[in-house]
Amino acid sequence: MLEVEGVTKRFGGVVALDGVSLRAAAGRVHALLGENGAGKSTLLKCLSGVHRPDGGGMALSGQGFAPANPTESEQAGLRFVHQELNLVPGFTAYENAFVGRPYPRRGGVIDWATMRSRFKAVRDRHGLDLDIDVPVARLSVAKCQIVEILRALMDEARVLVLDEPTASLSEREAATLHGIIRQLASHGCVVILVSHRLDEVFAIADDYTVLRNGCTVGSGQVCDIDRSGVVALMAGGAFDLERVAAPAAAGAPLLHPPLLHPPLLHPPLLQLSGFSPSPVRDGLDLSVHAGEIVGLYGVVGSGRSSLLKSIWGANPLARGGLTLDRKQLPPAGISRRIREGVAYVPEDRRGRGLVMQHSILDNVLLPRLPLYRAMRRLPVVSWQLARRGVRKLLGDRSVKYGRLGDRISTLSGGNQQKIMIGRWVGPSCRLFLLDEPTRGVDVRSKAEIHALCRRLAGEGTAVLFVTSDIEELVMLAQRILVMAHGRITLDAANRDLSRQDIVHAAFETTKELT
Amino acid sequence: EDIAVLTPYLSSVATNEMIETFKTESAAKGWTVNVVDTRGDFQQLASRVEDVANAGVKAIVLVSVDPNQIGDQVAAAADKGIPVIVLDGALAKGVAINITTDNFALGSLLSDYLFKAMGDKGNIVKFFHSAHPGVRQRELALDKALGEHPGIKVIAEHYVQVPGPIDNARQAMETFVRQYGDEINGVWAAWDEPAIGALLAIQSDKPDSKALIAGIDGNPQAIDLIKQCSNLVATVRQDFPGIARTAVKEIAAVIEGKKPEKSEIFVSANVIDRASLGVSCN
Amino acid sequence: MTLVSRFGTLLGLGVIVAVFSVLSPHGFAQGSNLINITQQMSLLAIVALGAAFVMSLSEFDLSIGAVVSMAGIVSVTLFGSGWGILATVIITLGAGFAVGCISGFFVAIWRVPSFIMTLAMGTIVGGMTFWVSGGATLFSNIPVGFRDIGRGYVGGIPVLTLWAVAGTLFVAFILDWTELGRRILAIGGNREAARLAGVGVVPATVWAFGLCTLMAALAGLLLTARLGSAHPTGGNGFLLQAYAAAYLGMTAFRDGQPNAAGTLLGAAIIAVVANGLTILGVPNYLQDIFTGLIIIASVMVRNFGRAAD
Amino acid sequence: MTLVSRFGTLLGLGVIVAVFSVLSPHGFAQGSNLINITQQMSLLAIVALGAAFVMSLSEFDLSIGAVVSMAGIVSVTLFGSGWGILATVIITLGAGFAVGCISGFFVAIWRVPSFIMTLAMGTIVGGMTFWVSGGATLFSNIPVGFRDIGRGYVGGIPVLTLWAVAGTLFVAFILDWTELGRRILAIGGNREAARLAGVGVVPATVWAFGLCTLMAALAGLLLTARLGSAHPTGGNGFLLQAYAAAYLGMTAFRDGQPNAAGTLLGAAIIAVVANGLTILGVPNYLQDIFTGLIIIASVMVRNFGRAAD
Ligand SMILES: Nc1ncnc2c1ncn2[C@@H]1O[C@H](COP(=O)(O)OP(=O)(O)OP(=O)(O)O)[C@@H](O)[C@H]1O
Ligand SMILES: Nc1ncnc2c1ncn2[C@@H]1O[C@H](COP(=O)(O)OP(=O)(O)OP(=O)(O)O)[C@@H](O)[C@H]1O
Ligand SMILES: [Mg+2]
Ligand SMILES: [Mg+2]
Repeated sequence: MLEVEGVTKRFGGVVALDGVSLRAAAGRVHALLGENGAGKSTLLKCLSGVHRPDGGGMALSGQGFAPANPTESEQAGLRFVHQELNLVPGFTAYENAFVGRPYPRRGGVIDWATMRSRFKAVRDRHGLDLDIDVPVARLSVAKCQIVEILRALMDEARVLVLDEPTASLSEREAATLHGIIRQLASHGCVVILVSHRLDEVFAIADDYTVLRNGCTVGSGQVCDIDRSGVVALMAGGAFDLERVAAPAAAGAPLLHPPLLHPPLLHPPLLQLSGFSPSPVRDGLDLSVHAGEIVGLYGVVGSGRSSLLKSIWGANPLARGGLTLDRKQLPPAGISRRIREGVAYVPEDRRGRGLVMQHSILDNVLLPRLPLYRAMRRLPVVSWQLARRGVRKLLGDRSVKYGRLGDRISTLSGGNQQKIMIGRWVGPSCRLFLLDEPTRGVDVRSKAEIHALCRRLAGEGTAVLFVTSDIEELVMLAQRILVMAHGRITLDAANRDLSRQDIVHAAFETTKELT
Repeated sequence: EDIAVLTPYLSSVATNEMIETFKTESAAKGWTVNVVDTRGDFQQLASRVEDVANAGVKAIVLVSVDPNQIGDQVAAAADKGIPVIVLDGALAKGVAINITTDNFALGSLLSDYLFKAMGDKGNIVKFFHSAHPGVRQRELALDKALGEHPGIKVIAEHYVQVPGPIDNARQAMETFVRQYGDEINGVWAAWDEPAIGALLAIQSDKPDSKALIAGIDGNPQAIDLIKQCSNLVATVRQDFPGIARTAVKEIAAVIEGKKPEKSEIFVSANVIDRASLGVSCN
Repeated sequence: MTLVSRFGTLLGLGVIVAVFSVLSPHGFAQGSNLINITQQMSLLAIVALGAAFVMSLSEFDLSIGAVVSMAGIVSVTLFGSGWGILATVIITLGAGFAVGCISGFFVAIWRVPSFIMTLAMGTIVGGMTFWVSGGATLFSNIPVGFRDIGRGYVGGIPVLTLWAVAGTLFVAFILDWTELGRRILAIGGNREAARLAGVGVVPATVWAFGLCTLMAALAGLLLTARLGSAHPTGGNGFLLQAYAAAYLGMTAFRDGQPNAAGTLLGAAIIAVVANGLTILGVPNYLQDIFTGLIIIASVMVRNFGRAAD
Repeated sequence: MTLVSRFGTLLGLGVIVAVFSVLSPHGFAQGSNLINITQQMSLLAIVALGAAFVMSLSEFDLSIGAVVSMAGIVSVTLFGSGWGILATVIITLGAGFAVGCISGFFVAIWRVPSFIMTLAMGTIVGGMTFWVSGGATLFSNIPVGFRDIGRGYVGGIPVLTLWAVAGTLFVAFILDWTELGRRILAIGGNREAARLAGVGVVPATVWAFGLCTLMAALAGLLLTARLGSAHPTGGNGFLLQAYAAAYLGMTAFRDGQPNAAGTLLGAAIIAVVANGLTILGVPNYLQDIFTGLIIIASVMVRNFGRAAD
């Protein structure tokens, strides 16, 4: 039994938590819900001893609990999967699992073999797929997420806290994780789960607590509430998801695709022929038309992120033909693509997306510096212009922030994500490459981002997005591509497909190969 | 014949002058000279002495070092039958000859000249650098001379930073000039580079100063400045070319198998001032 | 309290000046001495300002000391071969710029760690300087017109001080107002994120290193003008001091980012301490000890302010 | 191709040795010379191995040169006051360890940047060394028993070489086989992640700095034993070279992580180049230029292998 009573936490002038209360019972899965910036991660960091609450109290099994540092909460039996990845890049998965814990020893020195076998056993027991012998720097974001999860499962936990663990996992891994969570709960573990995937919450959670602006605004049993009820609690008042999501193109159906298919008569905007992220792999063919929203689906490690990054020209090893609007582009070279009106949002916002110790302003400006010149031809920044432009841009994306000069690391995860996308939106954009665009984004903002995509498409921009969330895929994409093992195994219009088709295409080749 | 010349202070003007002369003179004899500079690093110097001894050179010349600082390596080279000649250094086990000017004598010469020029009374500023064993001897000579001349007082002193001694001394002198102004009657510099720095400070910040500056080494720039009738009035010139020439002569003898007559040869030093340069200033 | 954390290092300088003024009201606290300090700190400031460029990249350039020395030797050698002042200055600055560009190129393209790349570059440059100069101090043929760029006063302010101010404005302008500067800082903050956001990492890196050694070459020219001579290792002492100044500057003002004003402040702290301790006549070993303690203390002042937030 | 990228730096050393052997079959390639190189590189290797600790933390310690000098002066001074060999060694090593602990403490607790903290510490230590020694080189009173720890041979192998091997094994052991070592590497790899995972950042940092200067003090003792004298600035030359060796080592073997074997290799490259060029009688300025070029080339060998992957 974990109890939180009236906890408050301030950062300078910002009130992150303002009297939060929560009761999570052993043997049950407790969902912690709230919009981006509601204070969920902050509350969890109070539990883990990273932050010390300014007021209020916490109790574990009836005893007062006030961890001064992560070690204390670990010793009390709490295990955490934080929202952002926290791994040592040069260490292997199994060693990362032991960082901060007592290493197994033999004869006083580290027993590497036992370390590895203990981790491998946990991995195999939970049926997760992971190469444990390479440095985690070489793993994809999703695999790193799995490392984080396995680390929390290394030994019996009294309380398991997961902050958006499935944000970058695809169906299969997520399902595996759900199984693990249920099983742990049935053994009497307290599980606290933060998630913006409401279907997930309704599938596995027993209880819920909703935060808004740092306050608890509702709690109870999941079976007593429905989706719109939760959304209303989070947003504070009745909230019409469908209205926010309304596409710019009038008369288009809501929430469900397909939007009217754009004219395919024109030659495609983006065309890949024999294009491959690496010289040793087979090339693949793919085309995206102006005004089209194409979703790229696949299981973890299927090669979607590599493909997107290579299209962006960020992969010096990429080979093959790539034409943009009939113009042949070299396989690598980012600045050329920017000039041609391509934009890209990577999936790992902390590692590859943002400069965390720089200000919000700097981060928004970075890819778009020439837009804010004091004089057209001089590469000199006009800060006045920049501030005005950025304020408007953040306002349009409903980003919650204090001052433009604040470090971007002080924003909540979801707000950072909105900035990553929003900073590319501009007049000259013709092709949007989005890798997991709604990772860690709340329901409302997700709808806003989807609406943005539709609006852009309506204006003739092509959108190619990668997602691991099949809901999002069928909701947003007009055309669906499925990748498995670096190959495209399905390419069809959304309306012609069933979910089984998609899942089947994502797994089929895998079965053949293994 | 291969001759190895090793020094930790090649960029010092005096050392450089000795080595240049040595190279020219050796070339005349048809020797191949290999110069090694270890930039103040004695562990390196020890290693390089081992190297050249292993390479089997005909003679090892150490310049501006106290061979005691690398005693074992010098002894080992001598045991291999390679003569070790020291220029501007000291004697040690294994050293065949040390050719030098007595640093203490240099210090005394400088002190006496400066004090006399000042009329045996007044205040001086002292620039020194005790880390260098030779330069430290000069400092000790100054202390002795001060004991004999109670009219002279050190009102300020500065430990000169190396590398960059000129600018460092200049900055310190700028400070002293502001602080003491006309109270400064003389500047005692343990070698010429700080003396030049001190002069630059006086020229820019107190051109009317009567302070007399003197140093040691006979640095060409210093001599030039003496000629220009500046406050820099004298430098004690060690006969570096003379030391180098003597060394070449002695090495030639040693190579021929002769035993050196003396293990220590002192080459004299003289004061260079306006008079000796034949300039008159009014 | 934010004030202390924001301006802590400036406060630190204030305290140091106050203490020296009390201890030596007639030596240290005189106007002429304070003006002179601005001159004494200027060359260090210029080298440190250059270092701020590569520190903005989160890299190092250890060749700057060698480049200072090189610039002096190259310029005097050129004067000796009959080149005019303007041509000499341009060639020397160009050579300095080229050294950094080469380092930057290797660092950017082949990911050679900058520490070792520039250490090696510094060794190479040092060797070439020695070759050109023959190891001797060069002092002849320096035109008076050239010497005047590094000495004397304009309107009561030392020329060198004006150079340092100009350098500070230049670096502040590049880092804060130009796209190049913002890109350099972004690369320093997160290279991969900057690259994926379309920042041309190679040109920005080459520029940053080039500007760094360009500033070092400028300092070398001014040093030669000031001293009227060039010594083949005369600038090597600037290396560590310049980084000390730049680091002091990083902890000042900008929350851990290298910046021009802070770097000038850092150079000022170092110069004031050296000047004050010399005036007080503290023995040289105690000067070292005090200098170390004062530098640590100046950094700490800011931290105390911050901890209290 | 992975072989080239994995053992590129080792290959680099191999090429260098081969080239020198061809150019100087009777001078360089002799067994006695090669054995002697292992002795010449050993002190540098020990200092660099110490530096590997702080580099594992992704920090710097710039006081190591000063600590090497200090250890020499302290030990000879203690001998002069009649202390025995064992007591002297223990006190000196303890003093060295303490210097690093102080730096580490400030770096860990107050987040003073290690670059400036240790630069200041180095200045302070240098001042104290000067104070104790009066600036003079100390020769007298060094017991023969002490000198033997730094010279002579055991079973045909120079004692210093054995020290370097022991040092390498020690550092390899700490970094790869103890929790302390793994914690240090974890902090260096991702400080925030390590902190969140419950790694005690402060003790690990203090230890890493302490071990770093402990190794430097050991090198100082061995240097004094080898030379039979202690010079107040005699160890300062190790600073940059040690980092060059450690960086070369980082690019070798472990994919960018500092490691013991690579550091030894780095020291070997530096020592071989110095020895070979001296034996070939290359003029000193060309030695500098070649040294720089060879170091860059050794780093590049690995990169070529990697690009081809
Ligand atoms: N270190 C910090 N300094 C200043 N403000 C902070 C800091 N950490 C969090 N905040 C602020 O506290 C609030 C709550 O943030 P938190 O990260 O807890 O949100 P969240 O509920 O986890 O959101 P998300 O769903 O986007 O992850 C936000 O307004 C955020 O800007
Ligand atoms: N075409 C490919 N075939 C096989 N493996 C690939 C291919 N492309 C990339 N990989 C490897 O698969 C791993 C994951 O790749 P990538 O990140 O592109 O996949 P993803 O589908 O986006 O997965 P995730 O959801 O984990 O990000 C990487 O280690 C990468 O090296
Ligand atoms: Mg969060
Ligand atoms: Mg991916």
